[in-house]
Amino acid sequence: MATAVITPERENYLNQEYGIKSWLLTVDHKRIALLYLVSITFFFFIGGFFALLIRLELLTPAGDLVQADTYNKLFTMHGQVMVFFFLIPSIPAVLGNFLVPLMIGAKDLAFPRINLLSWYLYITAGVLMLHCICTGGVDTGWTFYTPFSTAFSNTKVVEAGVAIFIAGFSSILTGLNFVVTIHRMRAPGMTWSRLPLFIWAHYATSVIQLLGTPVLAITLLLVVFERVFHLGIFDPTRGGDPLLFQHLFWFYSHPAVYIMILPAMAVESEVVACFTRKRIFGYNFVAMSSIAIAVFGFLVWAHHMFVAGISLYSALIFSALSYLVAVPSAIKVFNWTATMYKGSITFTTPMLYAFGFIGLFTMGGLTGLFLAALGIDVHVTDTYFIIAHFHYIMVGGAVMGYLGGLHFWWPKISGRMYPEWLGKFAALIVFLGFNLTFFPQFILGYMGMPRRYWQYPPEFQVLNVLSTAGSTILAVGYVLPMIYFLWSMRYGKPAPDNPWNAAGLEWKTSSPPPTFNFDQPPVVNFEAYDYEHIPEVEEVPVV
Amino acid sequence: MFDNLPLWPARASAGAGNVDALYIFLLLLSGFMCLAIFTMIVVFALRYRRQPGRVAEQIEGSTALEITWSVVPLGIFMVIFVWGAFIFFQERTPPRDASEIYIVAKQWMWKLEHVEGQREINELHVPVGRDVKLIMTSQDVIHSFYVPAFRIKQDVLPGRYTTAWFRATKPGVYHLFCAEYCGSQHSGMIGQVVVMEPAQYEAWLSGGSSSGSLASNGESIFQQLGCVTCHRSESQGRGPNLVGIFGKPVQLEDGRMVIADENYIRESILSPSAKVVKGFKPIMPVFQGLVSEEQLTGLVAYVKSLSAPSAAGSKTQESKVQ
Amino acid sequence: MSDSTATSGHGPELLHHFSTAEQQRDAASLGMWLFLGTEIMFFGGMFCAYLIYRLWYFNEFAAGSRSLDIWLGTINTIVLICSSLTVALGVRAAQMGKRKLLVTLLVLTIIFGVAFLGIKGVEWYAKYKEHHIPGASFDASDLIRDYPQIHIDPAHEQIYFSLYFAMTGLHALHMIIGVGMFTYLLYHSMKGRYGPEYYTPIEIGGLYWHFVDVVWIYLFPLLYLIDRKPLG
Amino acid sequence: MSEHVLSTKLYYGIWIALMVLTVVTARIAFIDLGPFNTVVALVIATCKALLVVLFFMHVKYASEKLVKMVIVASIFWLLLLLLLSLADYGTRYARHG
Repeated sequence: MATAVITPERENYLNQEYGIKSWLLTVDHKRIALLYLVSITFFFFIGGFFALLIRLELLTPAGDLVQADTYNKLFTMHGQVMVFFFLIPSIPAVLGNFLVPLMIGAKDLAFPRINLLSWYLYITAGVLMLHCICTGGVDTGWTFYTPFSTAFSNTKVVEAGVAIFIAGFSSILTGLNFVVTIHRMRAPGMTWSRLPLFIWAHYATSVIQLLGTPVLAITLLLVVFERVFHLGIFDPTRGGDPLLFQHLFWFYSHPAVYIMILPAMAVESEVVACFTRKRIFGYNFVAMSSIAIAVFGFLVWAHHMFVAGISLYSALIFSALSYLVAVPSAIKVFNWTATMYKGSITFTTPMLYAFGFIGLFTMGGLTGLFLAALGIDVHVTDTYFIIAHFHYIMVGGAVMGYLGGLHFWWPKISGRMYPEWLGKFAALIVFLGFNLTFFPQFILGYMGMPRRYWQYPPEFQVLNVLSTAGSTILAVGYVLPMIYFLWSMRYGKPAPDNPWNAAGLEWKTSSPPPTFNFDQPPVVNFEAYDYEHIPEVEEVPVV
Repeated sequence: MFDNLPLWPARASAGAGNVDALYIFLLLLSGFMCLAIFTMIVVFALRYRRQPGRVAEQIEGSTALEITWSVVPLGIFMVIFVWGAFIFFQERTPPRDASEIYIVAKQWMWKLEHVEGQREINELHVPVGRDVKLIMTSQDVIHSFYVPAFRIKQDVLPGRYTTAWFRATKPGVYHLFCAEYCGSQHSGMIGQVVVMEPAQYEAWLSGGSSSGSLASNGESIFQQLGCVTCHRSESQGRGPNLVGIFGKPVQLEDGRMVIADENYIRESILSPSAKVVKGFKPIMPVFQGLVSEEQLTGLVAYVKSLSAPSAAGSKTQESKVQ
Repeated sequence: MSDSTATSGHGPELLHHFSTAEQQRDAASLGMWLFLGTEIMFFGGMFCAYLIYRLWYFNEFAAGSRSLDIWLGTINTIVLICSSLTVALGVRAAQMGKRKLLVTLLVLTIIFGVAFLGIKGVEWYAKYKEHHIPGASFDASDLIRDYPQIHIDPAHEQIYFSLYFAMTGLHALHMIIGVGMFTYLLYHSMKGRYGPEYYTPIEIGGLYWHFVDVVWIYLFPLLYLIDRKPLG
Repeated sequence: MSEHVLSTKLYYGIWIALMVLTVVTARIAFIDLGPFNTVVALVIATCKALLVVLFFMHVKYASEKLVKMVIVASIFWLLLLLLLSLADYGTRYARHG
C-alpha cells in the first residue's frame, strides 16, 4: 500500500463529496452500506421498542398495560419489522455491501445502480410499513396465516403485505448483485479456494434470497388479491386450502432463517480467524457447509407445520430432512472451536461477540433438535419454547454476529476506533441480558405457555418477570454501542489501516477506503487467512 | 417424582411420559454437548491466550475429524428422529374403540359435544383411563387444541376435520389452550380439561342436561333436511345407502377409491359433486352454507352410528325406514 | 454514469468498475439469468397452487379450460413465438451491426407484443361478459349448463379462474414491462447506440423476452388444454 | 458468451418447429389419449421451451457452464417446491386406507 501513515485529510469515500445529494444519489457500495446501516438501525429500535412493550405487558398475568388488539399488533409488527426490515437486510446489506467488493478486490459491486435501487426499494417498503404502523397497524402475526389474514382481520393487512413484497425485491436485488459480483468481479488471483469464508457464506445467502424470496412475494401477492377480491385460493369456505398458504410461506420463511444466520456465520469466521491468528480449521468444510445449508435449508420447511394438519408421512419426511440441515451447522461450530486450538487468542470486543455467538448459536441449534423431533414438537410448537429457540438463533446468533462484525470493521468503515472497554462492557451486558430474557422462555414453553398470549395463567408469572427484567438489560446493551459508535465518529482515535493486524484484502487498503477501494488494483498471491505470513505486532492491538 | 419441579407441566396422559422421556434424553444430550463445547472454548481461550513469544500454530484441518463430527452427530440425529417419529405415530393413531368427542372451535371459544349428547363450552370432562378421540373443526379461522398436561396439540382447521387422542391417567383439572393465533381474544380462548374417576364421571354424565345423544340429534337433522328421502336403507334410493358405509372404501364415479371417513362425509354433505359414488347421479343439492358446524357434527355422528352394529342409532334408523 | 472515469482502454459504454467490456457483458448476462431464475420461482409459487388445485378440482379445471377460447390462445402462442423470432434475429442484427434491420425487428417485436396484449384483453373481456371474473359477480351457472356431463362446484370453478387470472395477469404484466423495455431499446437503437462492440442491452432484453415466451409456452397447455377431448 | 453469430436459417428453422409444435399440441388436445393428454401437452411444451432456451437464448453456445447451472438450479428448486408439497397433498388422506 502506498502509505501507512495516517493523515486525516486523505481522500476517502466519506470525504470525497459532501451534501445530502452525494449520499442519496451515490452508487458507491460503501456509502449505500452506510445508508442501510442508518435505516436498519432505525427499524431495529422501532422493533425493539415493540419488543419492550410486549415484555412489559407480560410482566403481569392480566392484560393490563395495553388492549388485547394492541398487543396483537405489537407482536405482529415486532416480528415483521425485525424480520423483514432488520434481520434480513442487516449483515448482507450493511457489512456485505461494504465488504464483498473489498474482500474480493473489486472496485464496486457489479451493478452499483441496482444496489442503490435496492436501497430505495427498501426505503419505499419501510415508509409503507411505517405508514401502516402509524395508521393502525396489522394484527395477523408476522406469519399472515390464512384465512385469518384474508377474511377475518380488519387491520391493514394489504398495506403490510405490499410493504413486505417490496422489501422482498430489495432483498432479491442485493442477492443478485452479490452472486454476479462474486462470480465476475474477483481480482486476479482471487480463486474460489482463496475466498474468505465471509464471501462463501454470503454467496450461499444470496442463493437463498434469489430462489426463496420470490415465492414469498407471490404468496403475499395472492393473499392481498384474495383479501381484496375474495378469490378463495386460501379460503376453506370457498374450496381453498389454508395449508397451501403455510407451505408456500414457509418455503421461503424457513430458509429466511438461514438468510439471517449464514451472514452471521460469515462474520464469525473472519473474527475467529483474526483473533486466534489462525487459518480457519477445515476451510473447505466450512465453505461447503454454507452451501449445504443453503440447499438443505429448502428441504425442511414443513417442520413448522407438524401439528397444522399435514399428512403423517410428509411430517416424517420433513422431520428426517430437518436433521440433515443440523449437520452443516454442527460442522461450523466444531470447526470454529477447533480453530482456537493452539491459536494465539486476544479478547477484543469482536472476539467476545464471537464467543457469545458460538455459545448462543449452539444452544439455539441444539434446541432445534428438540423441535425437529416430531413427538416433542407437538408439545412445544406454538409455545414459548419456539420463541426462545428462534430468538437464540436470530438474536443470539444473527444479532451477535452483526454487532461483532460492526465492531470488527468499524475502524474500516468509519476510520475511527471505538472505545474498547465500553465495547467489552456492552458485549457482556448483551450476553447476560439476552440469556436472562430468553432462557426462561424455554422453561415457560415446555410448561405449556402458548405464544402470542396477551394474558396468561398466573403460574407462568415468575419466569415472565425474569424475562422482562432481562429484556431491559438487553435494551441497555443495544443502546450503548449506538451511542459510542456515534461518539467515535467524531472523537474516536483515528484508525490505522489494519488495526487488528488482520489478513484479507479489505485491510490492505486505507481506513476508510478510497471511493474505488484500492489505489492500485490488487493482485492476490496469497491464501485466505494467511496469518502465518503476517508477523505478530509486539503490543496487543488497541485496548 | 419430578411433578413439583416447575420444569414441566403435570403428566396426566398415557403419552406424556414418552414425550418427557425423549425430552429428558435431549436435555442430557444437549447439556453434554454444551458442556463439551463450552469447556473446550474456555480451556482453549485460557490456554492459548496471546502470550509474548508464542505464535499460533497453523493447522490446515483434518478430513478424518470432519467426517467424524459429521457422521456421528448424524447417527445420533437419526436415533432422535426415529424416537420422535415413534412417539408421533402413537400420538396420531387413535385406538379403534376410542370414545369420540366432537369439537367445534370458533372465535373465541371451544364447543365440545360428547357422543352421549352432553355439550360443554371451554370445559371438557373425561374419565381416567378411557381412550378419547377428538374430532375437531373450526367455523372461522385456524385454532389449535392444546393440553400441555397431555402433551397433545393439534391445529383445528376450518373446512375439514382433524383428530387427536389421549388417555388421561390422573384426575385433576388441566389447562386447555388455543395455541394458534386466532385474533383479538386468542389468549382468552382457554378452558380446562377435568379428568375424573370413572364413577364421578358417570355421575357427571347423568347429571348434565342432555338432549339426546349426538347421533339421535343428527338423525333428526337428517330427517329435517330431507336427506332420508334419497338416502334410504334399501339400495333403490336415489342416493347411496348409508348403512355400514363408514370406514369402508367407496368406489367413485371417476374410478377413484376413497375411504368414507369423517372428512369424506363432511365433503359429501357440503359439496356433494366433488366425489360422486359410482352408479349415482350428481343430483344432491349443495349444503355449503346451509348447515352449521354443529349440525354437520350431528350428521357425521349419525352416519357413523349407522355403521356401529350395537349402536342404538342404527336400530332406530332401520325401524323407521323399513 | 457521471462518475465513470475514462482510464485507458475504457470505451464509452464501459462502466468504471469493470476492467474489460467482456467482464461487463458477462456480468450483465449472468445478472439477467439469475433474475430469470428468480422469476421461475416467482411463477413457481402459482404453479404450485395450480398443481394442487388441479389435482383436487380436476372437473372444474377441465370445464374452465374448455370455456377458454382455444383459437385466440393458439393465435397468441403463435404471436409470441413470432416475437421471439424477431427478438432473436434482432440480437443477431445488433451483433452484425445492421442498425436498420435491428430497428425494424424491434418495431416488429413491439407490435407482436402489443398484439398479444390486445388479444389477451379480448379474451379477458369475454370472461368479464360471462361473469367469470372471480369476486362478487362470479357466476359459473353457464358452465354448469354447458357441460352437464361434468360435476361443477361453483366455488371450485372460481379457484380455477382465480389462478387463470393471476397467472395470465402476471404474465401480461411481464409482457407490458417487456414492451416498455423494448421501446427503450428501440429509442436507443434509432440513435445508433448498439453495434457489434456493444449490444448487451439488446441481448439481455432478449433473454427476458424469451423467458416470458417460455412461461407462456407452459401456460398455454396448463390453462387452455386441460381437457379438450370429446365429452362422453 | 454469445460471440457466436448463428445463421438466420437456423433461427427460421427453430421458428417453424415452434409453430408446428404449437399447432400439433392444440390439435392433439382434442384426441382422447386418456391420462396421456396432459403428458403429451407437457412434453411438447418442454420441447418448445428447450428450443427457445437452447437456440434463441443461445444457451447451447454459451461457453461456460454457469448459465446452465443457473437454469438447472432454478428448475431443481421449482421441483423441490412442487414435489415436497405433493409429499403432503399426495398422502394427506391416505392413511385411513
